[in-house]
Amino acid sequence: MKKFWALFFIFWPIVALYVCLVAPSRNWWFPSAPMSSLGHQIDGLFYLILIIVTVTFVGTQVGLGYALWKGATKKPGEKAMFSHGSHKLEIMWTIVPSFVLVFISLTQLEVLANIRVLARFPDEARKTPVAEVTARQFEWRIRYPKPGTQLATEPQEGDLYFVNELHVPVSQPVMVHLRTQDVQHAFFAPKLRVKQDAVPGLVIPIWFEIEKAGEYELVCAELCGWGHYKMKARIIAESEESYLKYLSALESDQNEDGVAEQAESASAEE
Amino acid sequence: MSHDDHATHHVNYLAIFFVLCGCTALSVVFDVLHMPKPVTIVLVLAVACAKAMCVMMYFMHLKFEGNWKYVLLAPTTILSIGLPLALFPDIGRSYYISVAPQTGVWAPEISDFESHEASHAEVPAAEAEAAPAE
Amino acid sequence: MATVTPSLGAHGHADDHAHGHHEQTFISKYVFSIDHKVIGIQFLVTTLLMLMVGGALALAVRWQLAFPWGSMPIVGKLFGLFQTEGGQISPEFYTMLFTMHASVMIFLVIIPVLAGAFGNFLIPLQIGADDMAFPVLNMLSYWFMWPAIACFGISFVASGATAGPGNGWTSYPLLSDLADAAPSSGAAQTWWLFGLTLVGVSSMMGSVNYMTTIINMRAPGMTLFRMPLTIWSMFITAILQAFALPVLTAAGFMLVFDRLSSLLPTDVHSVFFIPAGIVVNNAAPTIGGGQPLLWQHLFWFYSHPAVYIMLLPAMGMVSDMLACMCRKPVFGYKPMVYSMAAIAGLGFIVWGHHMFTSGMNPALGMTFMTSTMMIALPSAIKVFNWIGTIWDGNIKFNAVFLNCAAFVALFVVGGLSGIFMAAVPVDIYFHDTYFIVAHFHYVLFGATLFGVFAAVQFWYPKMFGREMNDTVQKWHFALTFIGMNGTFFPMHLLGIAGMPRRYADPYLHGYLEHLLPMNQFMTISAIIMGFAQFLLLGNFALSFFFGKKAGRNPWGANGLEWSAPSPPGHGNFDVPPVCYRGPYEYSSPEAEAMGQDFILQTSPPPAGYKASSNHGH
Amino acid sequence: MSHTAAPPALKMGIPIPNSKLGLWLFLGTEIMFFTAFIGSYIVLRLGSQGWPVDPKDTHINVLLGGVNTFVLIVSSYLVVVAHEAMAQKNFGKARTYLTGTMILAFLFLGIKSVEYLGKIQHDIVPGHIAETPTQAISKVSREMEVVVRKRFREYTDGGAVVTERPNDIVNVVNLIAAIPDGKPPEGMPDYVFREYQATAPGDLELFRKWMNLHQHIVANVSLTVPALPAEYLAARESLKQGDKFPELKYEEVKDLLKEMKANEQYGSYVSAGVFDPHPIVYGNIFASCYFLMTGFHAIHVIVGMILFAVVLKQGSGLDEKWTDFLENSGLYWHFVDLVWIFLFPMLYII
Repeated sequence: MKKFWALFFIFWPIVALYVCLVAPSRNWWFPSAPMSSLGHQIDGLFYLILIIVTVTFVGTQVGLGYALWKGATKKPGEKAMFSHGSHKLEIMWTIVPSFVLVFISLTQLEVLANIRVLARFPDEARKTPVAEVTARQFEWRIRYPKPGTQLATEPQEGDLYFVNELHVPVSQPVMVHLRTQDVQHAFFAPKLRVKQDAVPGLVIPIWFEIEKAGEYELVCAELCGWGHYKMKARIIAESEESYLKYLSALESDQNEDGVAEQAESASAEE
Repeated sequence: MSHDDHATHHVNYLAIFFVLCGCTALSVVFDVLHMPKPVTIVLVLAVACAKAMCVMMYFMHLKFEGNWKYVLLAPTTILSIGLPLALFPDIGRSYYISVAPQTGVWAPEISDFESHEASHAEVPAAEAEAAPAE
Repeated sequence: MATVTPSLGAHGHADDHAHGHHEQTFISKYVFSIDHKVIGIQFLVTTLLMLMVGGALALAVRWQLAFPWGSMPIVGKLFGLFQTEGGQISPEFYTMLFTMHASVMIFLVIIPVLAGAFGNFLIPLQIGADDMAFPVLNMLSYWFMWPAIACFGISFVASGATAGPGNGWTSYPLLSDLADAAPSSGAAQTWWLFGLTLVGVSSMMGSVNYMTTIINMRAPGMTLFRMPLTIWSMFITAILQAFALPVLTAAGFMLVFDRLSSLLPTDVHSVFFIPAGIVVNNAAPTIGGGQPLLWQHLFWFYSHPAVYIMLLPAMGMVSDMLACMCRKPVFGYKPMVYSMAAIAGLGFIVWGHHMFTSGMNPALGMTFMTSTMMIALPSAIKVFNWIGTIWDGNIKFNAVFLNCAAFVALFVVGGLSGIFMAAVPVDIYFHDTYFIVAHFHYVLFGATLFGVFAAVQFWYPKMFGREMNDTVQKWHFALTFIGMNGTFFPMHLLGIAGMPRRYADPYLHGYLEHLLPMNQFMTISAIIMGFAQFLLLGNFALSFFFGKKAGRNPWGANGLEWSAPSPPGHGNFDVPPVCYRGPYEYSSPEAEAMGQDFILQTSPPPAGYKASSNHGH
Repeated sequence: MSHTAAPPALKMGIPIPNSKLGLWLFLGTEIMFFTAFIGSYIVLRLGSQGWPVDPKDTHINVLLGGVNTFVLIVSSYLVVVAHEAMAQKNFGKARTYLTGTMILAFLFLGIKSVEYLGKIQHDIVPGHIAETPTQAISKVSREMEVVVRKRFREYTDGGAVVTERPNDIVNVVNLIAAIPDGKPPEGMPDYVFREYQATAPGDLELFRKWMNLHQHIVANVSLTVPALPAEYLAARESLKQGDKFPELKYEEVKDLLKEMKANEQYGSYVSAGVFDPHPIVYGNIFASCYFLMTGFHAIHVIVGMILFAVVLKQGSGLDEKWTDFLENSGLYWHFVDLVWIFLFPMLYII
């Protein structure tokens, strides 16, 4: 029975590793390859940590399993080793992990700065934010500046509105302003590896560069009430021309509906 | 045990008391003097710290306690200074644009109001100040 | 022994207590008892019951994730809450389920079972005191749990039976601040906050008591570095609680005052977390000037150390039990103590890693990332030391040991997945996905609860004088271990696949649809795991009547508690204990001189034996 | 409160009684409790784009605060000498000093109440303070509504007409208009009816002015009007006179208010209840912090008073058994004093 339990503890890490190994082929992995430039950096760091962690996991589980096996096969009557520890070992397994951990955190700093530090945002994106995304229970409201103008913090006359669909030009860094009208939400685009909370009272700029034209999910990642799960929206990355075409279509659409109705909808929004 | 302590030290509580009163008066004087704001802040907080030290050392007998006082008070002191310091970069100064309707959306209204106040009242309009109508 | 007479021990004041000698009624002996052992057992039984409540809530969560919008068993039909919907629960109800699962498990199970139950039972016994420093305070700390449980109970129904508190256990404003924000943000949320405050009061009374007792009431000879690691961990936990909890209590009061107008018929309310101009549910825009992020900082300032409050005592107890079951001294006693202290110290400065996506200042983010990385170091040291303790030991493969070994094995997983979270860029992707859920369940369930399962069995003979059935405990262990890994390991993969937490129906989103079968597998594992707990409860209850009678020291352990009768009478020790050595002198030459592989801390050095050196290095 | 009688050589731990150690540890938790409040106050204040500092806005009285500081210091001093007297077994003297402490504690709370009362009278309470002119106008309207309702309720007390909802007010108005010199309505006492006849014109005028103001607000600044019940909105619709109201400025409201208060027919009603609520930017967060910190400090003062009351209750039975208790209560009291030493400059001066 002793050996059974020792094998039990040796067996489960093998199963765990096996599951992780087959996971990508079973589609139990990232929803897709990263579709943004920052996503590649994030995934790179993920795999770096994954390697370090896997080595540690295998090492500790093998150590534990071997210690158990040794205990299970100990001859009856044999004494346990009498030892209070070893300074050498303690120093070794303090210093080695601390170097590894410092190494990991140093590798993160650059990418973190690229994601969050405003001064590091690509200039062209920072100067011309494409849209303001306002989260509310339970939808995403998009406001584009009036074509040819700069996005202002507060709504301006001629701004274009849409709900749950954000169009951005592909293959160029874009910046959007994120805010919320009510409670806290989070802007999460899994395939782009982008996530940022929308905090009441703050306007938070985020930037990303989508590499391939297409549709990408946008979901909410911060509990915002009963309908948290259904804040479903799309980010549509398209070529510069079709993006501009979309905006002008939106503009004429909005103007066609008549002034009265537009004014009404604008006041209802407040 | 605590009874024995008193045999070994004699504190002139009355003197400490007068020091504390003097410090309180000093705080009020600093307020009345209308010095530059940061100077006032530093001065009154320094006075408060001095008073706190007096109370802790003599009234709370910390001066006569053993070394345990450091073990007990060091962590709380570090944490109570550290907490506001750690909150400062996020709450005390927002890294992002902070939108507050009082000063954002309603800014034109506020400035209208203030200019009106300035023209109507003799007192110069400090922030959002108004002379009572009664 | 000749030099130390019993009356010189630290126990002369036993008679000072008002409960010294007079007759005790049933009520004063078992209900409003001021005896730390009874209080500890009261805590233990209460928390085991709450464990089942929390588990039931978790199973309901799992049911919805495996069979979304299917007919919910029990709640749908039996209670008839959702009869008109055909047993299909509402999304509000789902938010209540995970909120209350977390609240019950954290505040009514894990924290009180470690500090309340084992802290109370073990501290005086292991340091050789006759009771806690403040027995009445101790009793109050237990009886403050019940108003807390009542408040949590009322919160289920305060806003209607289908809209319990549903703002997550973190209760971020403004969702938790403005009553209009959600059906669950009304009275339910207020009652929830009251419950939280009362749990806080209970814990704070406990922690002051524990610290005083450990500092001042140790038996003669029980120096700091002769204390069992359990005591060290309880001491450090008490420090964490004492200095972190008041901040949460303060923040809780601030949130209650923000919510005052939803509580009283008044429109007076503070605005600490409410910025101006917020429009919730078409209500009037708020007036204010506060900042919601402030709550997150204050909340995590407590709740991150709380994670260690929920882990450290288990670490200490597992160290004790591993040494005993391997008949070996703990490998690296002092490094274990220092690493616990380091975890506590660092634990105060890492709270920001819960907020990496919250819009915090990036400079602060970098600081918090580095400190969070460094907290992995003491955890790693502890793991290596545990493996060192098991190494070449004379292992007793009973359920206590198996649970402890599982603690080590699963804590490794929880610790390693934490490294992904400490790294800000990677955490940005994983934040609020199931990866986080996997991580903290490996730490809190995989580590802490397995430690608790071991500790229940290990100290059961001391509590009740009888042993628990080991075979049943082994079955319980195996089923729980398999069920636990089956439930929580796939969550890592769900997280990598980008499945956010707290979604009532993740399959609404195309990129998550294919994960349904995996969730169904997890739910089946969870059900196995849930029902396995009846083995524990049954064994716990039946062993009280039918368990094998245990002597003073059934495990052959060294601690002072094993020199007392089982169960110890009032005042704990029949002979006031004097401590001669460290707690882990298993298989030492000294013990061998006595012809055994253990030597009680209270045994004087055997005749003819000369101690060569002090072993505690 | 037990403390050990073991000889020092065998006593583990530190040489102070458990009760004192426990109390110091408890004070450690209290420090963290107030740290959370004071720390939040500091960062919220630094993070705000404005903060009311003018005593006219905040109704902060440095002198009262200073006096209170002085009162607490004297009481702290008295506690110390009371404890010293206890240590010298001079229990009568100790009781006298302690009584002094209690009186000063009451004095502190009294002064505090005066300060609170002043703030409450001027409606400097969190959640009530107008931060923009728009909010100030709505506030005038809300306060006037209260006055108007109160007037109309007085007339219908014990009568058949209940004016709980605004459309009931409308009913009352219609009633007044319909029977200028008729009989009292069913259930209305005669004397009430007579008084009501005498003051009806003034009330009607007041009502008209308020309704006018209210309609201005609804027409122009709908943003800040709280959600209204459907019947209220309907009642307002029926009273609407013109189709578009001119823009209303804060100074106009102020002038209107001044003029109304000067009116001898109904001015007394208005001046009794309606203030000039000038906007105070970030006034609400200021008031929140002020009341939270001073409020929790006051609760601590009360707890300290209870501790001293327990000692004083012993009367002449006070003996050396109480020395430790008094010392610990004293430590607590000094801590309460310490908190105030920091609150005073932070709230009153800076």
